[in-house]
Amino acid sequence: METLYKELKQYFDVDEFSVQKASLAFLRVPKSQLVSLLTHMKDIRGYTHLVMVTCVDYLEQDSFLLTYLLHNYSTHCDLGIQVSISRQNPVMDGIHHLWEQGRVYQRELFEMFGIDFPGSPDVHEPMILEGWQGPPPMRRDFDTKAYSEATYSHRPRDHKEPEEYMKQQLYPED
Amino acid sequence: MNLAYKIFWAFISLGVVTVWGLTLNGIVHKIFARVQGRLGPPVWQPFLDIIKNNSIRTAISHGVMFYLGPVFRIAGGIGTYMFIPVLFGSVYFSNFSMSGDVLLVMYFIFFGQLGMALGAGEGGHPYSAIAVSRGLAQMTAFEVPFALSVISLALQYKTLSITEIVAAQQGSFLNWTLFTNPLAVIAAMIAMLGMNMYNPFSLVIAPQEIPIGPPTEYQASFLGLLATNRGIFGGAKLVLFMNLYFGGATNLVELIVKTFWIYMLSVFVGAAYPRFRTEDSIRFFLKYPTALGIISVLLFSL
Amino acid sequence: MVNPLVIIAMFLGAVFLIALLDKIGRSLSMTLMFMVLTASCIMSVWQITQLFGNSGAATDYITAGFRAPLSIVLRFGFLEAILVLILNLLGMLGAIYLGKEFCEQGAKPIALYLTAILGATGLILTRDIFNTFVFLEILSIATYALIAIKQDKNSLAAGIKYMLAGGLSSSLFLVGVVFAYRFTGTLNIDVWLGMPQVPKAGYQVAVFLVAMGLFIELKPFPANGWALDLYQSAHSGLGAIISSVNTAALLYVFYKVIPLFSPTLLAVITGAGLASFILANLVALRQQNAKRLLGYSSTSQTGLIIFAMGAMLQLKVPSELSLMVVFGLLITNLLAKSGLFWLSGIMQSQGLKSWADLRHSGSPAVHFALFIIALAALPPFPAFFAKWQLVQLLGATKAWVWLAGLLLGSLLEIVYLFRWLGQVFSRENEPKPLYIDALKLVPLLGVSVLLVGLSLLLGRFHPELDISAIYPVLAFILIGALDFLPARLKGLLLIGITGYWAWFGLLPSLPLMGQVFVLILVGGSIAQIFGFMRYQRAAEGMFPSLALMVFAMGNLVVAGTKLEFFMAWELMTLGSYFLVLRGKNGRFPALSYMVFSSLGAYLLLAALAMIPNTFKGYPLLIQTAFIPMGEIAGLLALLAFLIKLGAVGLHYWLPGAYSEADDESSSILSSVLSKAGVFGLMLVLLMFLGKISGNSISMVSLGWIGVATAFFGALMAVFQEDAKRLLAYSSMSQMGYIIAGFSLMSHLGWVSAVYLAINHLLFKALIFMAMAGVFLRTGTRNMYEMGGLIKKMPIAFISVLMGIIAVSGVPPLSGFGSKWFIYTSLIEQGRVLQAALAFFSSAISFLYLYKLIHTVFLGQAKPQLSNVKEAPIWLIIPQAIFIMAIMAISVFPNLITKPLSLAVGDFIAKPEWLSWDGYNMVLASPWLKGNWNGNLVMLVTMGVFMTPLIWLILVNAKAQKVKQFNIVYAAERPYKPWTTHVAYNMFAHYDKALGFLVKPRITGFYNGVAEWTHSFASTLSRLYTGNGQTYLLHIFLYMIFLYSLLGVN
Amino acid sequence: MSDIEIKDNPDIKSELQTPPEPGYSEWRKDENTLYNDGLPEEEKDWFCDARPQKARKSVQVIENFLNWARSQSLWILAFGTGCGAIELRPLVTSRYDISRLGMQPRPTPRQANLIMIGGYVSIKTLKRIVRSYEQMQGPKFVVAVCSCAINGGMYWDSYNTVKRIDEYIPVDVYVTGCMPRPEAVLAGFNKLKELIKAGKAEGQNLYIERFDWYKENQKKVIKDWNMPDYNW
Repeated sequence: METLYKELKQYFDVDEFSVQKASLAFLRVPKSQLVSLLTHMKDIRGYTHLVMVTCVDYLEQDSFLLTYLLHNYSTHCDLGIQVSISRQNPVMDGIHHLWEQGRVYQRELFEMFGIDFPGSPDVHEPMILEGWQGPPPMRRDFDTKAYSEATYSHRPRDHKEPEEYMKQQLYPED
Repeated sequence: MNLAYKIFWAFISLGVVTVWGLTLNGIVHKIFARVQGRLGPPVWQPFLDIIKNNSIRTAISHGVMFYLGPVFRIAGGIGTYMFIPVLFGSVYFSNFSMSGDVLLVMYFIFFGQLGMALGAGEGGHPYSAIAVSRGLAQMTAFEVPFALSVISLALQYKTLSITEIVAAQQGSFLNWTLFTNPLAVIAAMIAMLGMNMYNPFSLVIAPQEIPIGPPTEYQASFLGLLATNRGIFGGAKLVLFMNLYFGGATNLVELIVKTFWIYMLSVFVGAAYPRFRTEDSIRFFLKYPTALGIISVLLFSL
Repeated sequence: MVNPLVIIAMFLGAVFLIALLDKIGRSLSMTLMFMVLTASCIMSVWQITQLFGNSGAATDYITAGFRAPLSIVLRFGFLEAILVLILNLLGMLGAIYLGKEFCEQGAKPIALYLTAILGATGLILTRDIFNTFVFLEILSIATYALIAIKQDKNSLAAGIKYMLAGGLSSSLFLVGVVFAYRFTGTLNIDVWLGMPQVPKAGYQVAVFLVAMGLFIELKPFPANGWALDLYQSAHSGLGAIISSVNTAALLYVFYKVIPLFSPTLLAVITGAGLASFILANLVALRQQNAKRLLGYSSTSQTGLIIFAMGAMLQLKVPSELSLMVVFGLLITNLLAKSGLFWLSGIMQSQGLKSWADLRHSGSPAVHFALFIIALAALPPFPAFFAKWQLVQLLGATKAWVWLAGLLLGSLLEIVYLFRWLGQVFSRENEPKPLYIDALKLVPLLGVSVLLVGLSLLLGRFHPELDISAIYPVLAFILIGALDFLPARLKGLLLIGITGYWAWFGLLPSLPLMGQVFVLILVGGSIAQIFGFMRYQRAAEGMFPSLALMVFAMGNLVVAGTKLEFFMAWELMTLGSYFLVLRGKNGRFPALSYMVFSSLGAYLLLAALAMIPNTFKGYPLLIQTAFIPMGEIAGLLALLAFLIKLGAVGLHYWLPGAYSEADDESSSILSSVLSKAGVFGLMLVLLMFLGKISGNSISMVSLGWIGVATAFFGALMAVFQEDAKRLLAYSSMSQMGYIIAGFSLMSHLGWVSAVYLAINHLLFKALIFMAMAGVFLRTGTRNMYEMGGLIKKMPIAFISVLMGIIAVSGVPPLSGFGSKWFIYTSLIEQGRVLQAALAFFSSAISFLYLYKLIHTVFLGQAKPQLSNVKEAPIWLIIPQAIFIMAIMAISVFPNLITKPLSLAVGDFIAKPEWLSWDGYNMVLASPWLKGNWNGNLVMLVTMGVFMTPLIWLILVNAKAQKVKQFNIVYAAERPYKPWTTHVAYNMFAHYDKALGFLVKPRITGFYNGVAEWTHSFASTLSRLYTGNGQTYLLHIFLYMIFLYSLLGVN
Repeated sequence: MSDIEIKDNPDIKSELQTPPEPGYSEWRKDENTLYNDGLPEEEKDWFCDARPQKARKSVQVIENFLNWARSQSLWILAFGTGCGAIELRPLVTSRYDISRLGMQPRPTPRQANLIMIGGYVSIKTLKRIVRSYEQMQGPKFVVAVCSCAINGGMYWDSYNTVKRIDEYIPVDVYVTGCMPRPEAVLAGFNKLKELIKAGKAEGQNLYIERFDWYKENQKKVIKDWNMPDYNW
């Protein structure tokens, strides 16, 4: 993985390389180089499997960190390629032309985080949240508790304390 | 015997076969349960189910044909039964078997299936149509060995009349077709596995993929009729097989014993085997049982 | 009595006069031309009447006052007079056609034209061989010169080629004449004929040269390249004259000299004629240019006539008979061919496709059809009778090879002629408006009237035909003349006359079996004619064809003589062909239908040629017992009818023809027309009754063919998506059971076959009529595009439901009777495996029937069909009739089983063991016992149906009516109706299991045959390079080839 | 088994806060017809627009008998929404064997009498539950399993999970636990049987009675209502 990083370094502006274990490493790449790096990894380095695309909301740094996890079947290595994009303008290039299944992740990311992937098929269609009208729910600035309380009615608590009640039910003679 | 008596006794005999057929269904479920190490439902569970289904307060109908589908189905069942003499030598339990021979019975079996298929079709549910297409396809295949076996019987006894076929088997149990024409019986019994739609030929009703098959949309009293028909039609088929291959019956006890054991064959096979795909079951029926049937026909035609 | 010299002199005088008169005025010279032609016509007519009055009158005229060998003798006998009359009539019509050109170009072409006619007339009149040469030259030179009428490069080049070839053949002729004179010392043909054969080889060569000179002029294949170019590029008016007048004159000359030929030469020439007939027809298959096609057709027809002449001379057929044959062929060819050439002049372009422009042109289209049918030697035209006679003669003399060649060539001819006809009349090609000069229609009308008139006369006075034989044609003409009327009126009229004729004309004269078939063929048609009345407007072309077909089918049953039967058969084919052609995509199906039907017809023709003649006035049904039929003849006839029935292997045409016709036509074709095949099959088997038993190898094989047809038909129907194709294959399957039933040759088997036939008529017509309404309302035939129509078209649904219950054989409807009959009869005769296969097929029929009713009427309704409504009343009337009929024979099966048993009993005695006990039909054969009580079954079924229904209504009266999408869909909602409707490829699993059985092998085979034939034809057509020298080389090589065949040393 | 807590219908009824609104809402055409506003215009033809009506009971004696029969032949539509669905599988095995109670799983709502909701109910699932419930023929019963179905359970603050099903469909029996043992579910079924035999399990009629209220609640959370107002 180290050697891979060094070789990649010659062509791409990759940094923040971290090795988790012998077969898993992460590195970071600027937004503009992501697609070319992924293409490179897929076509030349043998990382042919897109395992997943995830997103972490770094509200404090005002950025989303996208992670593209790739797998190499010949060496059984995983490489996570991370890219940080701005929260203010969350637009990213799609990778559905490289991996067909990429569009599903992209739809999910759009629905949950509001990250747009222009050109990705059906990216604006609702996927999991049918008829969702609120803000993207996975963003950290979305308060689910408040939303839930405002939207769904709460069952009033039964005034019996469970512990006491069960004791009464089970061992009434005590 | 005048017509009124005839009808009266036909109703009695219908009652007998309904009760017995449904009880058999109950027994079968019990047996399946025991094979799987369960206690199983009570034997009278089919009756309860029928009462329950008829007591449903609401019902939906997709149209006239949908409404008539179960009626066709049960009319097919009752009609099939009506054209079979039930007890040999009994004037009371001969139903309307004088209206035709075994060919009539074989074709009247289709009456209910066709009507049901049409009713299910009007339901508009794709699963119904898929199941019907599977069922019909499988039916074409298992009818071949069955037809061959009936033809072999016709050659053997020189008659198509069920009463006469039964008559020819009287005397000793060695006169049963089972012993005089074993190949035809084997072919027909394999065909019966397909008719009863237990495993391995249960793709028609495949409860997981295409829920319940053709009656997917049927509920309430429609389903009640269909469930009743399971008893009648199943009973009718068993009586037919008993008459053709196992020497018929001269009293109700014999009838009950024989039909029970005939039924057990498909039950045991059904409990033990996994399921064929449609094309596989077609190929299966057109291979071994058909070959057996052809051999038996050739043996008797030479 | 007219002295023929007068005619010649008149022509000559006119020719010179015209040069002068033309200076005065064009119209004057034109008038003179017509006057001359008219005068010669009148003279011929005069001569004919004179000869009628005085048959022994001398007909030879000596020109210079000397006796025969010394002077030229002209003969103006009966034959000559007729020919002269026809030639001059054609000449006149041709002149009318060329009128415009004559007007523009003046005296020269007029004079030349008259000269050509003069040459032709002279050729006919003269009995002197040298004089023949003179007239030949007159004719040829006038023709060369006339070619210049159309002044374009191709035309002139073709003229040169013509001149070269003509010169060559003339010189051959002349050399031959010279030699012959050297050996015989005379030039008079009659004297030659009177002389004993001159044994010298030199004489043989001389005769050969004379023969070759004439033969080459007649453009035999392959020495006809020059003529083809000429036909293709010359003015059509001229082409017409060359192909008719010239050919006729030359043929007559040939006829005159043919008795001179030695037997070998005769054989060679006959063979060459036949080869020319076959090969020219073969090459014509590839032609796309109409005029060139006509050229080939000319070559082939000439070849045929030469073949007929030679063959009959060889077979020592009495000269009157052979004259009749040759004359029939010749006259048809003359009229039709010249008509077609004239038509080709009307067309803007000669591509066969562009002839579609004719379709809406009114009368020219009718003329065109007439000419094509006449050329194809179909009834009622003279060529049909001629060919019939020829085949009878060949058959009687056992000239099998020639017979086979003749039929092969005729079949090839059918292919291209009807392909052409199809191009014109099918609705596939869009016609462009056509400008037609009214004057040019006159000659067309003339030849058409002549053709039809002659045909009717022939048909009326033919010794082997009853007057009723031409009823179909008369009906065709009657309805055709009224074709402008609205469809309803015509339908009523047709029903009226057909019904009247059937009731008063057909039924009384027939035995019971015949009446049954009249009921099927005519009665079934009448019931369905109501369906045809749905058209708002005239529905041009439909009713005449229908009338033709229905009347021909009726005639089929009453036919007494072989010829009557065959004529009815051909007329029926023709009528049905037009019905198929009328369909939207009917072109190819109609062609394949016609080709296969013709193949069948020719096999039948050959078979009929092998049996002795039958008696007029008694239906064949009665006569069959006395007709000795050989095995080969039987086999051929059987094949013919199996083709009509669409037996497996011969069913290539069937799905297309039954499905591509208009919907009502499809109904009548598949439900009624197929029964004509059944009738034929029965007739053939009747002739073998008592000679071949049911368990002979042949009949068992026939039985296997039957059940195989049933099986494959059913299996193929399962995989169809087009409802009409499905029904077509279903028909095929049902025909299979009928074949199997007949093959049993037993009482029960035949009863079952006829029962099946009646039942098939009822339910197939019922389903087809109901589906016709569906197609009409939905505008599609693909079943997967429909769905849920039960709510929109309940009547159609009920009809189809009744129909499919009847097809599938589910009790209590009459279909079960047919199944019961077929199985019992098969098992009773020990055909057990056949019974099993039949059972399998009948089980398979459930698959396609369910597909039909489910995908169309059940399942999900499509939004695009939301405004579909019930079919028009006209389509419902037949349905009602058929439903009532089905119900009647289902409730009271004795209505049909007893009469059928009686009818069959006329031929095969009813066995003791078949009896009726009330409604119970009891079978107590020593081999099989069984019974069927249709009435009781119906009652019981009603009972067991009503009881649960009443219960259901009691418990569940208020079921909520829901709509199509209120279905349980695994907690989802269905997306769209068309994604929820199970229809397309419904039996995919069946395809996986048994689909390998129905790969299109048969279709592939026939397509292969067609392709092979066509590529062979195009290889052959490379002979024609367009180069005059090559053509001359061809002529030489051809001549040398024939000479070497001759074996003269 | 009676020692495990069971909540039955009357208790819950007492907790219903808002009574049904009187009068017609805008989506309801009249007493017998519904507007089906959620459907596009061209699809309205494809769905039935009848308003469900209250089902009538028979004579009491017969009704008692029929209720007994119904209780003896409960066919289950197992709606496996969450982890609780796992609990149905052991029920049909030899250890618990509900078939001896006359119960059997049924794959189509049309033929089932009892819908078993096995866990948390997200909005997306709620839509399917409502549809399946309405497709069942009455009398029909609802058993909700797991605390998630009762009060949201661990999804109490989820943005997409309803916390009380009884606002959307009438529940006859709740079985608490996370997840409840099969014994508990069996006890729930037994309780349901008692209720049926006592004639108290009239959830179907309750649903019809308060149809407007239930519909309002459903439509409040299900935003893309692309189905008819009542799924017949």
